[in-house]
Amino acid sequence: MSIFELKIPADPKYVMVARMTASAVAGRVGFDLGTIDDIKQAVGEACNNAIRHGCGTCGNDCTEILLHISIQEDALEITVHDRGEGFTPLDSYKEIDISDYNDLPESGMGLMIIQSLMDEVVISSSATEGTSVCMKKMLITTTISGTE
Amino acid sequence: MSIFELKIPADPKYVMVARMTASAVAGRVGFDLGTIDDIKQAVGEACNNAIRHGCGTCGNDCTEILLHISIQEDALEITVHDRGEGFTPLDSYKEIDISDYNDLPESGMGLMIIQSLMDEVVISSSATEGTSVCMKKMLITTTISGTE
Amino acid sequence: MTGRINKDINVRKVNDKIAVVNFSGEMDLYSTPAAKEKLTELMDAGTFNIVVNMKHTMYIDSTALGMLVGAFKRARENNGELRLVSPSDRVQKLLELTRLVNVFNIDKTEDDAISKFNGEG
Amino acid sequence: MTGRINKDINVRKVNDKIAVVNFSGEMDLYSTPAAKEKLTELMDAGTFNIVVNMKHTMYIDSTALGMLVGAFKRARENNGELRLVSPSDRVQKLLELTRLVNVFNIDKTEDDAISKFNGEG
Ligand SMILES: Nc1ncnc2c1ncn2[C@@H]1O[C@H](COP(=O)(O)OP(=O)(O)O)[C@@H](O)[C@H]1O
Ligand SMILES: Nc1ncnc2c1ncn2[C@@H]1O[C@H](COP(=O)(O)OP(=O)(O)O)[C@@H](O)[C@H]1O
Repeated sequence: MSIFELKIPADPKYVMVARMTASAVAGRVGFDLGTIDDIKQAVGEACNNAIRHGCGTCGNDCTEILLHISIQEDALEITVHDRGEGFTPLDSYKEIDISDYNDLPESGMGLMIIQSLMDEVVISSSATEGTSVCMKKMLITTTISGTE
Repeated sequence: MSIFELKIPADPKYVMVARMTASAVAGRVGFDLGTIDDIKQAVGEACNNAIRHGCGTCGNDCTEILLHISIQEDALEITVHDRGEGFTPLDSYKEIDISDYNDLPESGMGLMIIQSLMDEVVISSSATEGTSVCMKKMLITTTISGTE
Repeated sequence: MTGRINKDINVRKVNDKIAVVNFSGEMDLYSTPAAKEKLTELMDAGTFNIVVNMKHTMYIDSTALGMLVGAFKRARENNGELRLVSPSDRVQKLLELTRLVNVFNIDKTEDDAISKFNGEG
Repeated sequence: MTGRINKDINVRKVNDKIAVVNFSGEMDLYSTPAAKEKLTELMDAGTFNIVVNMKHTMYIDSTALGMLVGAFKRARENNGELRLVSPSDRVQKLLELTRLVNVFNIDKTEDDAISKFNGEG
């Protein structure tokens, strides 16, 4: 198992660095370009949240975001961690409600995008530990058994 | 001062990740494309050395490379660190000797390249601490005094 | 706003009521404030028919999408419209994922979009 | 060697004695062994006039440069030659920095290079 760690300042300017690092690892793992972009997107959304909701709203000692990336036997796993004040995550995030054109929501799409693009998403969050968004993308492996 | 840290496995396959991360930071700092490529090159050479000479030759507990990147007031500073067995660095590294076509050297270009491309290079190395190659690229700032 | 950001934003006034805006590169949490500023500037000056060309938008995150929705709403409230033009594959995918593809009118070319502003072109 | 690596290497045999090799993408510590293998294969089969086209080599590190020097030497020892063709700006910069620009013969096109192998073309 290969492990990568990246620490970046909790600053919108540097979310791109996290996206690039994750893309580079995903590329080396062998994902196709579309999947690499999906992973990049999910990492970008998670880092945005870490900055906007995590670090942005808490005290002084939360000025960085940590990415933990591991290449596992069957998956690429990326965890984005902030030491912000945390929140209570829902089980699943739905598409925004676009039925009323006069009242279209301008936010609330991030976690839905992450859940759509990644194969497995686990959010752990607490006021003391902060938030970890752990996202997995399965590696394409040949099916050994089964008829599908 | 903005600080980034990246840990990657000491594996040729993942040097590209270090290069991409360094390029991304350099891009955000505002360096032009040529300079970004120079920084990428220097980081690549330093990581290669960390893998080939540092980690490659020592015991088991040196399986990762650490990059420490800081955006300082006047410079981008990148340190590539390995916990390998170290070496005694020279003050300066010269171009390879190409006078004899029958005896052209096939190695020994890495540190020369790093020194040529970066504005300041400090190598600290010991058998216990491993090797740190600290490289600075100055930010272009307007000269305040002087007539040059 | 630094020069670096603004070089990714290009505004062309077609007339008093219509403008074309090009966003190139990456539209993210960092670049979105400058993009929003441009759209706000246009609307503050009374231009509510806005074409956003996304041919060269290589990445867009949810904060940038949200910003576009905000501009869409303001344009609409002022009897104008914000139309998108030739989104890159990446942007298209995000528009579909968020179902915003059902909100924005999307055209192939800037001229197509301009010709569709009702009677204002 | 995986498919991923080899798709960046393209070999074209001009005749028994001459081959053209294209390295695209990044030539680094990781991809160099596969590149070296290709050149070794050619020379093991008696092809010592080799054109290395570096138009699409976007990055080259010192280990890849060293590998090319090794191949250059072996070709020369066997009365052949390894010539470079249209290095990208990046590769050109590295060739100058290392002064290897004085070692390799560099041509503008593959045809130019092929025509220069003495009497072997
Ligand atoms: N890292 C985090 N720290 C604290 N709260 C978070 C974090 N990530 C998400 N949230 C909470 O979850 C909500 C939904 O997030 P998201 O779907 O990304 O939409 P948006 O960020 O636009 O509100 C946020 O409004 C916020 O309350
Ligand atoms: N990280 C390192 N750990 C141990 N030794 C090193 C390291 N970096 C460089 N060296 C030593 O310095 C020498 C010169 O390095 P370099 O100029 O990069 O050329 P090359 O790596 O091709 O020999 C190496 O051969 C090695 O002995």
